[in-house]
Amino acid sequence: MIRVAVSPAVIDVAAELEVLERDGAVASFTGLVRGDDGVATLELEHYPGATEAALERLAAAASARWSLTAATIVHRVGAMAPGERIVFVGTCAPHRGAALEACAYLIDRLKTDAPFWKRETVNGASRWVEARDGDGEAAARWE
Amino acid sequence: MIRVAVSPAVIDVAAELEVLERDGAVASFTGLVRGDDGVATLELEHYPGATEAALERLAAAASARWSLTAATIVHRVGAMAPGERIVFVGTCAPHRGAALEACAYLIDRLKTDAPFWKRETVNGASRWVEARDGDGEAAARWE
Amino acid sequence: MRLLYFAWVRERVGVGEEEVAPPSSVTTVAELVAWLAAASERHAAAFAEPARLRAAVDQAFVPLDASIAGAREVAIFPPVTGG
Amino acid sequence: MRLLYFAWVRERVGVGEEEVAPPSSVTTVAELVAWLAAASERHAAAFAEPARLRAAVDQAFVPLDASIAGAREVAIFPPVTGG
Repeated sequence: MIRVAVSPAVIDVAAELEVLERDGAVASFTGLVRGDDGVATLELEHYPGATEAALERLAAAASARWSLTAATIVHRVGAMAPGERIVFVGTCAPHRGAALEACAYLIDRLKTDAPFWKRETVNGASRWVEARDGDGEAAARWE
Repeated sequence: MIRVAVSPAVIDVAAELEVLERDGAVASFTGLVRGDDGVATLELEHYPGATEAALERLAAAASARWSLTAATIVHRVGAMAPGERIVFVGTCAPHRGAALEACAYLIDRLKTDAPFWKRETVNGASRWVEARDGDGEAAARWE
Repeated sequence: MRLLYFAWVRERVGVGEEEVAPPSSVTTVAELVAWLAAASERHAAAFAEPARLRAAVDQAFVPLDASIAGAREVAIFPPVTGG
Repeated sequence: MRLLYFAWVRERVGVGEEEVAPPSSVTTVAELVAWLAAASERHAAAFAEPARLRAAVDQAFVPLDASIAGAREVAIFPPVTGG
């Protein structure tokens, strides 16, 4: 079972985990807006249609590779504040190894394969976040 | 921040995740009672005092190794039914790699380093669950 | 052909989408980007550094040397930064 | 010395804990297990296969050849199966 959502709504991790709890092992990753560099707000832009399709492809690829019972990717878009959840990925499998690996795969690949762009406001000035070199390397280890 | 609990109470994953959300990346693993071999109930016995100490040591080791912002291990004991949560481990770190690796470490090591014993009831007959060879290998990869 | 722009590419061009009809000599995304850069000063500013651009053709990520033959929708944007 | 038993070891011995005073010739967990096996038929059944047993001395996991010198609490149990 695959669930993908791209929405400005606050992410309800308890509800997402409940949907995933269908077998012995559930792994999840939640990304939160970091406020440590003085970031006051974060805005997420995306490519409607293409984003959902990219996330569906990712979830389907992980489900096939690790024989998952369930996979969920929820990504928030629009404006959010430090401490708020940006992204939730979760996996369910009969055993922990598959659930944990597939969860790491989903978040690594999402960083490079899904069309989202972050813009931060720091001290009143707004700037587009640059992609990190490490993200490409993290995604490539799953080839 | 380390949180360890060993209790017969149902595990509240939403509350546990909220405690962990203190930095950019939160990873979690939830283990559920599997009912696929006709298991009707599962009972968890433990070694009071030694269990909590073992979990505290594990959480402290992971926190030091991956510079975690927070680590939580909650293990249920007593009787439970298929689909119920047995164990929750969660980690928080500034970046996803540390959170995800530390989460996998905690659940792998918990399987070999903490004094819990499972007893299942199948078709009215009760038996102690045997340790799996794979658990020792999974734990050893973190040496 | 429908063009979509995102993030600072969109801001520099000044619109999020536009319809264009490139000449038949324009066969790849890279050639499309070069052709667009000549359209206006805003386009020139957006497409000055092709190495900083990424693209999707009909919603699939492609390298800049990919063909645009038959494409209905081409998106041009900076490297993605989600998650 | 306080002995604790868990899981099927506890069930076979018939109690979860007992106080014992092994002779000074008993210096390791393995020797303690062998000495206990002679205490009763129930103990003999619990400790018949030392390879299936694990131990903790004063709440720290130890191999069976570990010393019990000065130990206040020794626990004997099957391989753990939590998580």
